[in-house]
Amino acid sequence: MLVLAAWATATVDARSTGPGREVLRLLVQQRRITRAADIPLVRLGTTLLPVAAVLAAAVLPFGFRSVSDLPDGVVWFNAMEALAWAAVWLTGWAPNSTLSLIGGYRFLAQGLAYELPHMLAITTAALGAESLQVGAVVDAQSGLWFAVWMPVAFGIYLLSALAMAFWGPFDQPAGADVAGGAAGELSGVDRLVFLGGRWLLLVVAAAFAVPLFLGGGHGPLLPGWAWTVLKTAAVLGFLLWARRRVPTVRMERYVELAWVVLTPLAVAQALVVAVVVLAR
Amino acid sequence: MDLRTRLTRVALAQPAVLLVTSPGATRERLAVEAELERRDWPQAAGPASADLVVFAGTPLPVREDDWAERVWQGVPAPRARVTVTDAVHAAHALDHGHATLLKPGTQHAGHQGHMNHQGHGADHEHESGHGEHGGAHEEHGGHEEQADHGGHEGHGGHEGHRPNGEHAAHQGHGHMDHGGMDHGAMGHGGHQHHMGAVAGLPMAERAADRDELRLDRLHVPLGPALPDWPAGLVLRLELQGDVVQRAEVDPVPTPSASGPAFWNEPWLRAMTGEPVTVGEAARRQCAAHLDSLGRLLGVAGWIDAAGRARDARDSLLGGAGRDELVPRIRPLVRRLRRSWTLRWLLAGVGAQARGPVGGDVHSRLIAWLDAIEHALDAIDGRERLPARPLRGPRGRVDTETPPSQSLLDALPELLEGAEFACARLIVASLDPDLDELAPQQLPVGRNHG
Amino acid sequence: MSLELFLIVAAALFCVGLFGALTQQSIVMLMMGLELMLGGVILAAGAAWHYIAPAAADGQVLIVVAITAMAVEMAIGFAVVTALFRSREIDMTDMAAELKE
Amino acid sequence: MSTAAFWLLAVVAVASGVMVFRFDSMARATFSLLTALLCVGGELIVLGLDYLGIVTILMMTIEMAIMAVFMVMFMMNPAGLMPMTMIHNKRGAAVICALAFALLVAGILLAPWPSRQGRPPADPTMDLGMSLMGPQMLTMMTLGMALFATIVATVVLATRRGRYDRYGDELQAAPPADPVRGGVGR
Repeated sequence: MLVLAAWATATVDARSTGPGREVLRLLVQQRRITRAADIPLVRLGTTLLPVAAVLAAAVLPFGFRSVSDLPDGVVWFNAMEALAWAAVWLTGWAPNSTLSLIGGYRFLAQGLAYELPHMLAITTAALGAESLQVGAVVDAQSGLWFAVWMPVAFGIYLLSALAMAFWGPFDQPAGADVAGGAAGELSGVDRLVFLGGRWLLLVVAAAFAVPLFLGGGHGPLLPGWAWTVLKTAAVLGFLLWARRRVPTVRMERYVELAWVVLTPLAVAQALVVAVVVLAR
Repeated sequence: MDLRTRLTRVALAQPAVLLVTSPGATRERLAVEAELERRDWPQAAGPASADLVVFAGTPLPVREDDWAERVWQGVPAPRARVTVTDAVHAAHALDHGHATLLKPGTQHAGHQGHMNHQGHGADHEHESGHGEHGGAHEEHGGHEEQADHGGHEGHGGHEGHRPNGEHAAHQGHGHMDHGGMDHGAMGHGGHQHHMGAVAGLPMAERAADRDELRLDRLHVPLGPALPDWPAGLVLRLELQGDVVQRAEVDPVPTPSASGPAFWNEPWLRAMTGEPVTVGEAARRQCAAHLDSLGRLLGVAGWIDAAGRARDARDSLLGGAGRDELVPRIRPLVRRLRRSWTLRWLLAGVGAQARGPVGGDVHSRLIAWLDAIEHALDAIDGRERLPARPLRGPRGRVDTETPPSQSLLDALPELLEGAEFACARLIVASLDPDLDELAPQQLPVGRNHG
Repeated sequence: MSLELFLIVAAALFCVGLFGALTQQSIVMLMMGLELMLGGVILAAGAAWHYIAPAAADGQVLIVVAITAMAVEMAIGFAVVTALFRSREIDMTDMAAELKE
Repeated sequence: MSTAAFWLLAVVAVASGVMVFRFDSMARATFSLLTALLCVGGELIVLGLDYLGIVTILMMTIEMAIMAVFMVMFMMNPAGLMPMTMIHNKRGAAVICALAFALLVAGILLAPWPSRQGRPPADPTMDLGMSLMGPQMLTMMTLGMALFATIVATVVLATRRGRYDRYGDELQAAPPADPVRGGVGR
């Protein structure tokens, strides 16, 4: 499912060539690396990204079943997504090139900016369900979706979903102004693995919004899995559309917004949810 | 045709193109960009992601440094390169490059040949791979085999290049550069011999940063092959992390094709007394600003709007009528004016109180939008351009110093202390046209179609 | 698997960290040694919880304390390095020791 | 299964812990420390402490990523391209550590460990939360205060500019004099 979704994402990516062709192109391409690069770290960084995405996907319910519904699934997702920090920084550092290192730095700055409100947002969803288990969060939404009565947390989650996959307006770590940034020195299979991992991460992040805020597999008529797919596609579509509407957000601007505006908002949202949960 | 060849053919049906423009080759760049747009071939951000390198104009070495060669070295196989020295042949050159790319041999070795091209009465040269393109091409000159596996030298970064036992005192030499710019795409290193080098890379030294921390300072030459970068501009930056500590503009190599600066052409022609209509000048001005706008938006990461600006520019230069242009350009201008995210992100960057570049990046963008709308109104003007003042897209063209010179002079001060992303925005918001700096030759009736 | 095995692994981590903390001259590297030592403490606390008193949450609380200590140590450590570096351009313990003189 | 996981994680943890001080390159050292600490988190999960294990993984990943930046900032030769040793009194430290390890192991093996009392609760995470918000409230509050003090202390230590630098002597400068403008228009 994930692979399919990543495929679909790639189709509507800015690159107009089909994803299959792009994959082929990168497979045909030679791997090439810069002088005095730390090759083991390049390989580690590039492969860590898709691995982190797949591990994060382990707690994703497809319909109502997931590979492993851990009792702390929400925290697990957060931890695996944080592995991307290490992955992108390594990929930026290891080729020994200034512009790709700047890409790596940027992702850490971005991580620090988005992580605080992001954690509060997913905590709010867990708080609403009174459980860290993803399955329990879905069950708690059989009636009202969390997105309806926690709109702030949902909005913040969507922002951070873009940021964690360094996608759309948050694509500064791999921005065109640093000639591709962290991905700028990768070619051939390395590039394929890294960019594929990024797509996967975006898809997983979008898909995780469904159990957290959009009621998971709950919905009339259709079976659970169909609702999951539909909702994931809708969130993905929205994220991809957002990319066309706004320029790249620079972190020196976003970090202040995230810490001074979004974090207090997220705390307030959590407070409201906590009061509701206590009162019911 | 074996499977591998067929696979390659499918994989490279739309090769990623790295377009590298030399100063003086604006016309060629525009032709190639329009052709890429028509074919739907993507542009690569750097050599590592490119298949086909297109040099618009013959690349000239900067300070004896053959950066073009290093760009080429950074491109993974299969690869091909072509040089477009005349706008008319952009499509042919791309075809050649593509054919070379698909030739089975190129998986492992690049071929380069020279070709002369007869057509349109004038001699056009374009260099390209020697694909079997047939027709009007005559080959002459040798084929230079180009080794393709040059990229793997020096993995041995960790095997100790210098037995340097104790760490000794801290200050001074011995600070390893943590990201020496080493492949040619964005610049050309290797000038900092006084700092010593490890693995052939220059090392960093320390200096106080804007918070008065003495951190490693990297010497990074920026340009000339960067996406959305003024053709031929080379900045020598001292970077700490991603903060520009000092910037210096490198002298610009004299363009080989010393035709008139493309964007100033109507006014330069008017200077010689040729009859130039107001509409023609307005059209060029509008296109010039749309070109700058496309770059600025590209650097700002608004790919969608940048693409629209470029499309509008291409149709302007293609001679589209006002009725066709207004519905394309007006909505774009309105959208950019209204975009609060754009204002939020660009306001306050590169702010300067006075001078030729007063305001910040956002106000410069708004000034372009004003000029675009203004020029769009005059696009059908049939009256003759007044002899004076001749105001081109970047300023007066009839003065001693070209307007881009003052833009370049303003750069170092504006860049100091800016973060890398802001520095790119500042350069893009000034968008100096290095064509103007070449010794001007007045055009002799060569009009752009 | 037994309590002893877990504790021996924890002791090994602790001692490796101690070695690092004692030998490294760079303050940042020294902090990495400290992190490793605290990692050993976390492991030991977890093992003690599991094998001795799983019913009480004290072992878990100790882990929380250790994790917080790691975070605080990192933050303060880097702040000190930054302050030292700003005033004296020093990131080595030996040189910081000379400041006393 | 869990025995195999224990051994694998234990070996990787100790090995990468040793490698932290053997690598020349800062990036490699940092990430081998990260590997060691991730293995510690894994061991906690093996012990049945899912939540704390995952939190350890989360915290350590973020911590090490940030540490890597400080490494690059402050260390000379962060890439390890030019091997150099930056250690002192290696032999003494080795002796101390070996002794400490021997003592610890002896103590571990000889100590009369109490037998297991009680059973792990069904949800140790719930147990931890209840304990932190109940009997261990004092610990929690102390930790909170310590973290808050850390935030203040680190900012005071690390920054050069106070509010008089930003807002002028009268604290009235409308936009503060910052090197970069923030995103909220202050």
